[in-house]
Amino acid sequence: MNTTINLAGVELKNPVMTASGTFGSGAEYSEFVDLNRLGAVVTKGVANVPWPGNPTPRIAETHSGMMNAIGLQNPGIDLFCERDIPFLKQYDTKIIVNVCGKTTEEYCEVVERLADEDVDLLEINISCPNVKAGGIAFGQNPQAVEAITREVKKRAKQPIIMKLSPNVTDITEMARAAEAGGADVLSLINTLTGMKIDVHKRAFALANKTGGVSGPAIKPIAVRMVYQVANAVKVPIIGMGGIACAEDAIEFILAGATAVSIGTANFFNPMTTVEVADGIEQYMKQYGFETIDSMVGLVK
Amino acid sequence: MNTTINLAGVELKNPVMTASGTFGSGAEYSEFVDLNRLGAVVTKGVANVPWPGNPTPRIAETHSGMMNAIGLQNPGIDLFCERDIPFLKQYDTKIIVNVCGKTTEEYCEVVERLADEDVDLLEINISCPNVKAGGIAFGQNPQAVEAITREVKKRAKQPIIMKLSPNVTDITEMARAAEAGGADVLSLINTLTGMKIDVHKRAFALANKTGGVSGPAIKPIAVRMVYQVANAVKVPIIGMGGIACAEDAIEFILAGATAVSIGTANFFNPMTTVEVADGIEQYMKQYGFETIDSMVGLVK
Amino acid sequence: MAKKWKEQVTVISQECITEGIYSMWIQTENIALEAVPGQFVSMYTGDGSKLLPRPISICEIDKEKKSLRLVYRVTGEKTGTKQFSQAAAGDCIEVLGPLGNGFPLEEGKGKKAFLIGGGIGVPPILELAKQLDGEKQIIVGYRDTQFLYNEFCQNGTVYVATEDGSAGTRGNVMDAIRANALDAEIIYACGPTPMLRAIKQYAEEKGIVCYISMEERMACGIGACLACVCQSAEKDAHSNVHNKRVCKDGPVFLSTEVEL
Amino acid sequence: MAKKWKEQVTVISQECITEGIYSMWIQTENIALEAVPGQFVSMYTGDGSKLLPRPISICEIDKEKKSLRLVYRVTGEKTGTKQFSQAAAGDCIEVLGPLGNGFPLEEGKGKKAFLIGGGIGVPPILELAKQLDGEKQIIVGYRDTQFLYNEFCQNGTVYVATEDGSAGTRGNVMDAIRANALDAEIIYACGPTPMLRAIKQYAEEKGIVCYISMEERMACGIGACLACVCQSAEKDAHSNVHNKRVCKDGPVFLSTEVEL
Ligand SMILES: Cc1cc2nc3c(=O)[nH]c(=O)nc-3n(C[C@H](O)[C@H](O)[C@H](O)COP(=O)(O)OP(=O)(O)OC[C@H]3O[C@@H](n4cnc5c(N)ncnc54)[C@H](O)[C@@H]3O)c2cc1C
Ligand SMILES: Cc1cc2nc3c(=O)[nH]c(=O)nc-3n(C[C@H](O)[C@H](O)[C@H](O)COP(=O)(O)OP(=O)(O)OC[C@H]3O[C@@H](n4cnc5c(N)ncnc54)[C@H](O)[C@@H]3O)c2cc1C
Ligand SMILES: Cc1cc2nc3c(=O)[nH]c(=O)nc-3n(C[C@H](O)[C@H](O)[C@H](O)COP(=O)(O)O)c2cc1C
Ligand SMILES: Cc1cc2nc3c(=O)[nH]c(=O)nc-3n(C[C@H](O)[C@H](O)[C@H](O)COP(=O)(O)O)c2cc1C
Ligand code: FES
Ligand code: FES
Repeated sequence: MNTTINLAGVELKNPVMTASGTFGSGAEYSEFVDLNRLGAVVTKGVANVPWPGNPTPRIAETHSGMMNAIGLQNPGIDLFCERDIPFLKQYDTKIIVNVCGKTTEEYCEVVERLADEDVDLLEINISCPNVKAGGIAFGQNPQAVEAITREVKKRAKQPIIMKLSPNVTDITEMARAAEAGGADVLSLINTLTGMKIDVHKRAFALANKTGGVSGPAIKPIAVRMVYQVANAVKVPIIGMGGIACAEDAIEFILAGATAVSIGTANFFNPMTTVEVADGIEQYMKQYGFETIDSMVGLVK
Repeated sequence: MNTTINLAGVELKNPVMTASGTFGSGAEYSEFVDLNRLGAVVTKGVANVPWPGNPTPRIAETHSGMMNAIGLQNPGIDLFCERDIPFLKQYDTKIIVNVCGKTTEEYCEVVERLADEDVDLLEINISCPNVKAGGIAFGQNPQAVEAITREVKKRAKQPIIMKLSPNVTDITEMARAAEAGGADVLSLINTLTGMKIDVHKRAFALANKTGGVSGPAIKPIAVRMVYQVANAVKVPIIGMGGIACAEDAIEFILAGATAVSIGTANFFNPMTTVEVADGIEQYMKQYGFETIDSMVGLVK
Repeated sequence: MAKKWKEQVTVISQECITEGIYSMWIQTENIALEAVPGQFVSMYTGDGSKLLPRPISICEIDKEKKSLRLVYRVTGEKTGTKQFSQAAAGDCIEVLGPLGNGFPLEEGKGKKAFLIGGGIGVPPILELAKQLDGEKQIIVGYRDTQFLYNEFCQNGTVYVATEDGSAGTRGNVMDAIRANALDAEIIYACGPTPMLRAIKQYAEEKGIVCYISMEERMACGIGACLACVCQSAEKDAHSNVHNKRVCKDGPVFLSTEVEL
Repeated sequence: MAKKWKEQVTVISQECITEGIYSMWIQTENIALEAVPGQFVSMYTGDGSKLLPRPISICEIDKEKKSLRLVYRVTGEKTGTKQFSQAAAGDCIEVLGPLGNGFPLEEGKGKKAFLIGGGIGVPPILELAKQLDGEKQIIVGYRDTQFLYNEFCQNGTVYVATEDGSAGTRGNVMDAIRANALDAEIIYACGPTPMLRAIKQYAEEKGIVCYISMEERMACGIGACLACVCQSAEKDAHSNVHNKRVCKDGPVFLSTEVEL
C-alpha cells in the first residue's frame, strides 16, 4: 500500500494537508501533532506587507460550523520568510505557502519574493476582494481568475495552486478559467459568505458584518463542487470544506480530490490531521486499495 | 402590539409561514399545530401535470441539516385545486401556492389555472432546471429571472413572490432582475446544491447524486443573502433557511425580511411554526416593539 | 385520523441483547396507548447536528404500563443509534409516534399464517405474533446470531434460518419454509428488500394474501415531505402518481400494491 | 513551550453556587499538574452542532488530586455552558489546556497588591489569591449576588462592591478602592472591559505595575487562527502588527502593553 500522491511533480507522503489560516505556520499545532506525518502544511495567507486584519469579534459559532472574518492578518512576506519557512524546514513535510493580495501586483510581489525560497507549492487565495474591481473577489469572475492565474504563473518558480471561491453560480467556469490561465492544481472550497445577527444586542456577531462559513456544515456543498470540478478539468484537486475525520476525507477523494485539507476541525480536535492520515490507511487496507490515485474520483 | 404584516396588499396575521415542500398542503401537520395560528401556509410546489419526482433515496442527513432531491413530486394542478385548496380554506390563514415548471409555458399554465382559485399569493420556484436552457436553473441567470417574472406577472391574478436560488454569485443581481420583471415579493433562500457520498458503499447517498441542502447549517448564508437583497430592492422579503426557533426568525427580520418561512425544522419539531409565532410576540413584548415593520431591517 | 404525539419519553431499561443489537423499553405518555403492531416511532438524537428522525419499529407494546419496546441495531460509530444505545434508565429521548398503518390483524384472524422477519426486520414481528389470532408459523432469518427467539416461542411455532447455518435451516427464510414444507393462507413479513421481493413472488405464485413492511429514508415521518416513497403498482390516490409514502400509507403494504 | 493536552476529563462534582453560576471540579490527567493561576481551559460541548471551545478560567488548582475547579456562568438556554451545567459527577467532558500565560507571581512577591475581580472575572482571582505571596487586598465586584466570598476571605483582606448595594460598597471595584482608601504597589485584575479600562487608567496615573486578564472570542485557543486578538500598544513581535493573541500571548497582559 502506498499513500503518496503527486501534485504537479511534487510528491507528498500522503494526501493530508492543513487548510490555510487554520494552522498558522504549524508551530502551535506541532505541540499536538507530528508535522512529519502530514503530506504538507499550508500556511496562513501571506501578503507583500503586514496586514492588521479586521477588528474583533472576528469569529462566531454557527450550527456545525463557524464564521470568520480574520481579515487576512499576516506578518508580511519578509518576516514570514525569515521565521516561518525555516521553522517548517525542520520537518519532513511539504511546504505550501498561501498567498493573498488586494491587487494583481501585490500577489505577484509575494510570488516573486518566494521564488528563491525553499517552498514546494504556492496556493493563491483568490477569494480576496479585488480593490480595482470594486471589491468583488477575484475568484468570482472567470476573466479575473484567468488573468490573475496567468500573471502569477508567469512569475512563479513553484507550481501554483489556485484556490477557488464557492460563492459563485458555476464553479466549473472558474475552474476552467484557472486551468486555462495555467494553474497546476486547484484547491476548493474557500469559505461561503455568511452573516449572523445577535438578536438581543441587535448587532452583527462579527465586527466585519459578514464572514466566511466553514466546518462540517458546508461539507455537502464542498463535495458537490469538488465533484463538478473534477469532471470539468484535468489538473489535480485539493478538496476541503468541513473535513473532520477520515471518512470525510475519503468522501472528497472519491468525489475527485487527489489531496485534502483540514481546517476548522483542527479547532475542535487538534489531532484531526494525523487521525485522518491514519484513517485513510485503514480504509485502504480494509477495502484493498493499493494507491490513493485508484480511489480518486471513483464514484461517478 | 400588532404582529400583522402586509405582503403586496395581503394582510397576514403574523409573519410566520411554512416553507414550500416541507409542510405538504398542511393536512399532515394540522395534527400538531393549529393552522389558524399561521400567517400563511405555503404549499408544496405544484406543476401543470402530476410529476413522479426522483427515485429514492431522496434525502440524506448532513451536519445540522439535510439534503433532498424529492424532484418536485406533485399531484398536478387539477387534483391540487380540487383537494388541497378546499382543505386549506377551512382555516383562517393565507394560502400561498408554490409553482414549479420546466418551461415558462408550464409555469404560466399553472398560474393561469390558479387565477380563479381562492388563493392569496403565488410563489414561483425558479430553482427548477430550465430545460430549454440546458438544465441550468431559471434562477441562476438574471435575464431568465426577469423574463419569467414578467411572463408570470402578466398572467397572475394574485400578487407574485419570486423565490430566489442561493446558488449564484450575486443574489442581488437576481433580486433586482425579479423586481424589474414585476415581482411583488421576493422569497429566499431555496436550497444550496450539495452532494454526499457513502464511503463504505462507494455510492452517492441520493439516487439523484446531488440534492438541496437545507436546515440550520445554511442559516448564516441565508441571513447574509436576505440582508444583501433587502439593501438592494424595495419589495418585501420572505426570509428562510434554517429557521428553528423564534430567535432565528427574528434574525431574518432584523436583517430585512418582512416574513419568514419554516422548512426543515418542521421535521425535527412539528410544533416549530407555532412556537416561532409565540416567540416573536414574546420578543416584541420584551423589547417593546409595537409592530413587525419596526423591526424589519433594523440591523444595518 | 389516528392520533400521534411528539413526546419526551423516559428510558425504562436498556440492554444489549446480542452483538450490536439493543433492546430498550421506553415510558410514553400516550404513544403506547394508541400503538398497534407494525407501526413505528421516530426517535430524535438530541444532538444538534443530527436532526432527522431514526424510524424504529415497535417490537412490543405494554398498554398497561404505557410502555414500548424497541429493538434496534447500532449501525456505526458516530450514528444516532449509537447514541441511543448509550442511554440509561431515566434518560429522556424525544419520540414521535405512533406512525404508519401497522399490520392488519382482522385479515389474519383464524387463518394459517406465516409471520416472517429477517434481520433487523424481526422485531415488529414479535408484537404481531402476540396479537394475531390465528395459526402462527413464525419464520425468522438471521445472518448469524439469533435474538428474540425465546419471546417468539411463546407466541407460535418458530422456524429459524441463519445464513451461516449456526441455527435452524442454513439459508434464508424461504429456505426455511421449503425445508420445513410449510404452507399458509396469509403472510406478514418485514425484512430486507431482497427477502421481501422473494416473499412477494412466492405469495403471488401461490395466490396468498401477503402484507410486507417496507423501509425508506424519512424526514417528516408523517406524510408531508414525500421523502419516503415506494413505487406503487397503480396510481396512488393521494400522490396522483405511482408513489406511496412508506411513513403514512405504509410501512405495511399488500404485496400486490407495490413494486419492489 | 509549556505543555498542553486535549483530555477527556471526568466531572468530580458540580454545584450551582448562585443563580446561573456553577462550580465544577474536574479530574484531569495532566492539565492540573501544569496549570498556573490566570490560565484557562477550552471546554468542548460534545454536541456536534456546537464546535467551538468555551474558554473558562481556572478558578482553583489541586495538584495533588490533579483536579481543577471551574466557575462559570450559564449565558442562555441553548448554550454550551447550559450543557456543562447539566453534567453530573462521573460525566466526561473534552477539555484542552492549560492555555495562556497566567498571572506573573514573582513580580508580586512581598508586595502590597490589589487582586481585582469583576463579575465572571472573579473566579481566576481565587487561585491567584491562594498562590500569590504578598499583602493581598482582594477587591471583588458583583452586579448583585456574591459568590466565592468565603474562599477569598481565607486568602487575604476582602473588599466587596455590588452594583445594587446589597453588599459592601455600592458601585464598582474602583468605588470600593476609593471608599476604603486602599493603595497598592501592584495590581492583578480580571473582569469586564469597562472595569479593566478604569483600572488601567488608575494604574497608569498612579504609576503602578498592573496586569489585566482579557477576553475575546476564540477558535483554536492556542495561537494559530488569529481570532482572538487585542490591540497592542507596540508592534507585536509575532504578528508584526499591533495585535496580540489573547489565547497565547495573554490572556494576562501588562496594562501598558494593550489598548482598551
Ligand atoms: C419503518 C422503519 C422501521 C424500522 N425499524 C427498525 C427497527 O425496529 N430496528 C432497527 O434497528 N432499525 C429499524 N429501521 C432502520 C433504522 O431506521 C435505521 O437503521 C436507522 O435510522 C439508522 O440510523 P443511525 O443513526 O444508526 O444511522 P445514521 O447513518 O447516523 O443515519 C443517518 C440518517 O439516515 C437514516 N437512515 C440510515 N439508515 C436507514 C435505514 N436503513 N432506513 C431508514 N433510514 C435510515 C437515519 O434515519 C438518519 O436520518 C427501520 C426503518 C424504517 C424505515
Ligand atoms: C480567557 C477567557 C476566560 C474566561 N473565563 C470564564 C470563566 O471563568 N467563567 C465564565 O463563566 N466565563 C468565562 N469566560 C467567558 C466564557 O468563555 C463565555 O461565557 C462562554 O464561552 C460562553 O459560551 P456559551 O456556550 O454559554 O455561549 P454561546 O452563545 O453558545 O457561545 C457561542 C460561541 O461564542 C463564544 N462566546 C460567547 N460569549 C463569549 C465570551 N464572553 N467570551 C469568549 N467567547 C464567548 C463561545 O465560546 C462559543 O464559541 C472566559 C472567556 C475567556 C476568553
Ligand atoms: C479562521 C480561518 C482563517 C482562514 N484563513 C484563510 C487564509 O488565510 N487563506 C485562505 O486561502 N483560506 C483561509 N481560510 C479558509 C480555509 O483554508 C478553508 O478553505 C475553509 O475554512 C474550508 O475548510 P474547513 O471547513 O475545513 O475549515 C480560513 C478559514 C478559517 C476558518
Ligand atoms: C424536503 C424538501 C422539499 C422542498 N420542496 C420545495 C418545493 O417544492 N418548492 C420550493 O420552492 N422549495 C422547496 N424546498 C425548499 C424550502 O422551501 C426552503 O426554501 C429551504 O428548505 C430552506 O429552508 P429551511 O432550511 O427552513 O428548510 C424544499 C425543501 C425541502 C427540505
Ligand atoms: S418521511 Fe415525509 S412523507 Fe414519509
Ligand atoms: S483563538 Fe486562535 S489565535 Fe487565539
